[in-house]
Amino acid sequence: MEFERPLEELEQKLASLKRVDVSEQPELAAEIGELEAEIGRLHQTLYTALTPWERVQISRHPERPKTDDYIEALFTDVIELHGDRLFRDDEAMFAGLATLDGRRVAVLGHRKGKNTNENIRRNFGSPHPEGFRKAERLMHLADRFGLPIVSFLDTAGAYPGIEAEDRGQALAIAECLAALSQVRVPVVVVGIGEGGSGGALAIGFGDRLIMLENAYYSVISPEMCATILHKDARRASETSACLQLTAQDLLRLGLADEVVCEPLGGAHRDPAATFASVRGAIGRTLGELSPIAPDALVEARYSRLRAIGAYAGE
Amino acid sequence: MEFERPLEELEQKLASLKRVDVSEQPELAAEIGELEAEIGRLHQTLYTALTPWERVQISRHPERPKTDDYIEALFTDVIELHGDRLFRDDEAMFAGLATLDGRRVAVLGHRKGKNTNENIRRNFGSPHPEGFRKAERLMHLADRFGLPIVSFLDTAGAYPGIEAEDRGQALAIAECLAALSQVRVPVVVVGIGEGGSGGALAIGFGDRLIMLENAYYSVISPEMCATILHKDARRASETSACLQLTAQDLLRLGLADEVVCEPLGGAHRDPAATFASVRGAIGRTLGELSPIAPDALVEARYSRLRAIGAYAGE
Amino acid sequence: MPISDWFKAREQRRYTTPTAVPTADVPDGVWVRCEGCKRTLYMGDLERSEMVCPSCGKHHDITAPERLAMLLDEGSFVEADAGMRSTDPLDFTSGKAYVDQIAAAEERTGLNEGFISGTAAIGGHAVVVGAMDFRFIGASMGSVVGEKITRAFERALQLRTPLVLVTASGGARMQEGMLSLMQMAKTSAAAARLAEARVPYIAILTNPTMGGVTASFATLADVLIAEPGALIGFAGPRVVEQTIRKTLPKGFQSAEALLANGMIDMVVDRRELAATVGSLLAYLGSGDE
Amino acid sequence: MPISDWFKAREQRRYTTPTAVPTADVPDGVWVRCEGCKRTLYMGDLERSEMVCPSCGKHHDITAPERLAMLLDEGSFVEADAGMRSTDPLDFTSGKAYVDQIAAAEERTGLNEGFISGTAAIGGHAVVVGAMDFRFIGASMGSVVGEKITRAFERALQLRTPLVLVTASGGARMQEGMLSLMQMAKTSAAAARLAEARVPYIAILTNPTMGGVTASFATLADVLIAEPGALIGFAGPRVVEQTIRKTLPKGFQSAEALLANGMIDMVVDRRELAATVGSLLAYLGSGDE
Ligand SMILES: [Zn+2]
Ligand SMILES: [Zn+2]
Repeated sequence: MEFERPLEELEQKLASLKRVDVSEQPELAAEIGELEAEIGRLHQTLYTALTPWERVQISRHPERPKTDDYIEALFTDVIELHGDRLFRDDEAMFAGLATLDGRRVAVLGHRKGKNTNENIRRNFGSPHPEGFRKAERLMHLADRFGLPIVSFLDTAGAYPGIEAEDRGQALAIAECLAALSQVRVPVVVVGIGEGGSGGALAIGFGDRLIMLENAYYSVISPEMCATILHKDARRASETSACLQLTAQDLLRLGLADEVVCEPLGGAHRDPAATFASVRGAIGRTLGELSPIAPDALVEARYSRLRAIGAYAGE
Repeated sequence: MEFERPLEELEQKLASLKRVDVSEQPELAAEIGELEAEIGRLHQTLYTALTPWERVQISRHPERPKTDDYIEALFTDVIELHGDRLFRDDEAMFAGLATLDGRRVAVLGHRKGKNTNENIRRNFGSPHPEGFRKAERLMHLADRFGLPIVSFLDTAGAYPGIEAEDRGQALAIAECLAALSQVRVPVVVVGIGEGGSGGALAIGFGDRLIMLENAYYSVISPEMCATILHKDARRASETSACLQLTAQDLLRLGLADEVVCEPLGGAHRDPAATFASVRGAIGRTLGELSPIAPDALVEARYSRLRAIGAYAGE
Repeated sequence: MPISDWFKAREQRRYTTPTAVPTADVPDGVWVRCEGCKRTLYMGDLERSEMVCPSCGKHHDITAPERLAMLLDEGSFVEADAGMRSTDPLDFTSGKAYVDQIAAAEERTGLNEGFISGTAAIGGHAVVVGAMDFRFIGASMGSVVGEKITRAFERALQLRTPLVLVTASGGARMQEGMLSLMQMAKTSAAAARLAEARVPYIAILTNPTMGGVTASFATLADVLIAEPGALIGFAGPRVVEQTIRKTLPKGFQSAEALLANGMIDMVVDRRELAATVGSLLAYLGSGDE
Repeated sequence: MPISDWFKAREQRRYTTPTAVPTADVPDGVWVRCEGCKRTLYMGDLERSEMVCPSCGKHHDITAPERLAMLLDEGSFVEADAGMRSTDPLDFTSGKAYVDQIAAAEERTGLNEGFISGTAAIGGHAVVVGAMDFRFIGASMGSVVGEKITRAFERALQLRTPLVLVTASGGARMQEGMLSLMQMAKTSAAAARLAEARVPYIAILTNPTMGGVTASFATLADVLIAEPGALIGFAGPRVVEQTIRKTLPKGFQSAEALLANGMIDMVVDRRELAATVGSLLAYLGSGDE
């Protein structure tokens, strides 16, 4: 990532120094020590005062843990359920059943790939209408059988293609929103990476929203916003700040309930630690929600949505 | 139609005689009178003892009134509703709202065309999955708003094509069957022409089944049955009889509730008379069903289905 | 607002095609040019045919007040939530400051926001009704539009009276960030409650209805009507074009394409709209009688 | 029935691909040839791997009794409706007389009809269960099969116990005419009632499941599982080919194609089927606990 470049330079220097046999050049030991301290300080500086745009970049880091990684790390007895029963199985959307520390849940999640092949099959995590219709099917299944829903957000957005439009991208998202608002089971949403607009929202609201420290969630991508406002996508840094799209912004706006801290430098620097934190957050949240009666749950979810918005006049 | 050939010959002879000026050849008047009497007798003979296969042929007559004709003749304030909201609007299936003598209903119907162009657009009345999904959507709409369903059957069957299979022809039909069994409004089915297998059944059962005299309804087309049993589609006349697919058969088997008489020679010989009879039959049936409470209606529909079948042993 | 001002205001639109401009050789606002057939029309004729070109049938965009006047029984409209106005919750300053945009839109349209709603009658049927006004920052859905739409759903539910909404919008209002995105969920949840209660909801999608509006309450109606030629979709055509790097097919995202794709129930000429909606209300309202 | 007889009985099938025949140079029934990889296998090995070729994974068709033995907890099965037998309501005599077909099928299979059902347990979970037997006139659905399936749905509803059905069928049984067609509606109505009551229903679609069975109760399940390579569809491949006058694409109507087309939840190896169903029952049954 761009803002990490000074750090990378120091790290490369350190690496080259370490290749030298220190027993032959003892004066290097001190230099190495100094360099390590400097790297530590820079690390701290860089990652404790991240700008919104830097966080967006971290959220998109290719090595950042993805929905698949969370599913593998957090759950047991995973059964993937495929298809919308209408047109196609969309690999950009995960839907399935899984168990978290003995709790049986339904899992949804945008699915980016780990490599180019996988990304092509998964359309880089941007679902078509059939992906949302699969998700909607799982929502109804979870509702029917009393399974809480855990949903992982990580998409640049719903795919803006000709076929996606022709097959009713808008309608598919709208149906998800309606379904999600009415399911009589707890819905826990976890923002793990990108939260791109309607494509994220389709599986992205519920009874609780947990955001990873460097995940974002936005009405529009910062680049698109910059293109519209300034005809210049490179002003995304500016629009990132204006859009108030970081986990911290969402917490302040009352839209997120919890921000899960990431290891210094981002989740990809220590996935195991990240998984442990997320597992704890989801478990605690499910624990809080599970005693609530279905009617009360749906009512509270509606009230929660109902309260969102800022306006003057009655 | 093949079995009408002797009749056609006489009618052609009569027509040629009539072209002669009778005042010049007075002896012809008697001949014409005789010929007309013979035609009348043959008419009576041909159409009062129709074989099942002959009725199948009449049901497929290109000039036989079609769903569109019934809708135009019987209803006022017709509003067609398009689309499955998923993939495509299938013109082989009509769905809409209409009023029959002041009674507001939802209307479904297989839709054959009047000419080649129309038939191509309507796929000769054989729906794809999207046609059945449109029908299912209308069933739910009718259910939501308390509108009785009137359904016109006239299809050789659901379309057996690659795309139809790929998009879930079987699943689309099954969903219709489930929906139709549960709608809390009266369902009146009218067999007006062909009743081809699952594609007919998808909109083809309910609280009452009215069959036109020369309409058929069958588990399999007589030709396909002959092909399977004898590797010879030309033995369809034999299998037509075995399959017990005529309106009269269905009445005897307890599957149809009423057979509406057609004008001698078939509905196409006097469409207006046919429309009047069908209008009366539907009106009476809706009148019978409308006082029944929704729960009782659904229960009776289930009992009706439940009683179908013949078996030995408990 | 005089109709001539409205033509000026059209320049603010993001998604619409231009429709009519005053010609050079006649007095401003009296003669206009139809963007469908390029003919010069007398404005009075155009207005009498509800801004549909009598010659080519082109449906010119209209304002929310004009829409309500055309659709509703005369004198039946009682506005609700009229006083609600947008604030600037994010202090959004990238580009033209959001507060200034709101002020300019208010000034230009004489409206408080991009959605007007209330109670009324159509063909003698009582309705809860609302219409979006594209002139007001593209009738994009921020907190106020979302709240007013949600209240319209709740009012229809409370009164058990059918809801008729006329949409025209660029989508969610980016200047209110995530507060805007969440209006999609909020309005959809309200729509789901109305559907659960089996109260009829008819949506009329007009040019253009895009993004977060199409992908939420607008398409959750029992019957979906569109006006001829209206652009309706999720992603804007330019975004799609840039994504796929191909020219878009003719008629892409048009009302007619959506009809063929099975997404809407019908395309209805504006001049027949009130009659059609009235007829539909007779059907859908009959269960409650 | 010994497995060797079963191979003979396979000749009666309409929709299946032949799988294994005794080789000429070894004793009948001891060595068989896998139709997947053409290798000669020891019958004992094939049976131990649940009739899945240990070499290529080809799933050979099995009988309903074999299916139940593989799927159910040992000794848990109690048969229901065992005495029901088909009559000949239409006096169907075109081709081989229907009464003779029934008699021959009974003789050949030792079964009373093409569907066996009852109550049992899978992985410790109580279930209502049923399996179709393709050897019995293609397990086509006539009055008896339809009635027994309907009763299975009703039993599951009454006991509020999950239903697991294994399908394999050529479709509706034409020899019973419209009485057969109406079994599609009858079984679907029963399935809809079970769904309404939120009692889980899992369907396992095996080779082949076609026509009126696929287009009714079989695909109305909460979870749809198919066995690898199973042919599943509405119209038979030959009918489709004759209609479109083109060669069918490779894999058309295969379980794998249906998975890609979004029509089924998963394709599961027979050797993992009992475990998967058990696991699903744990998920879907948890709401009632
Ligand atoms: Zn014009
Ligand atoms: Zn093999």
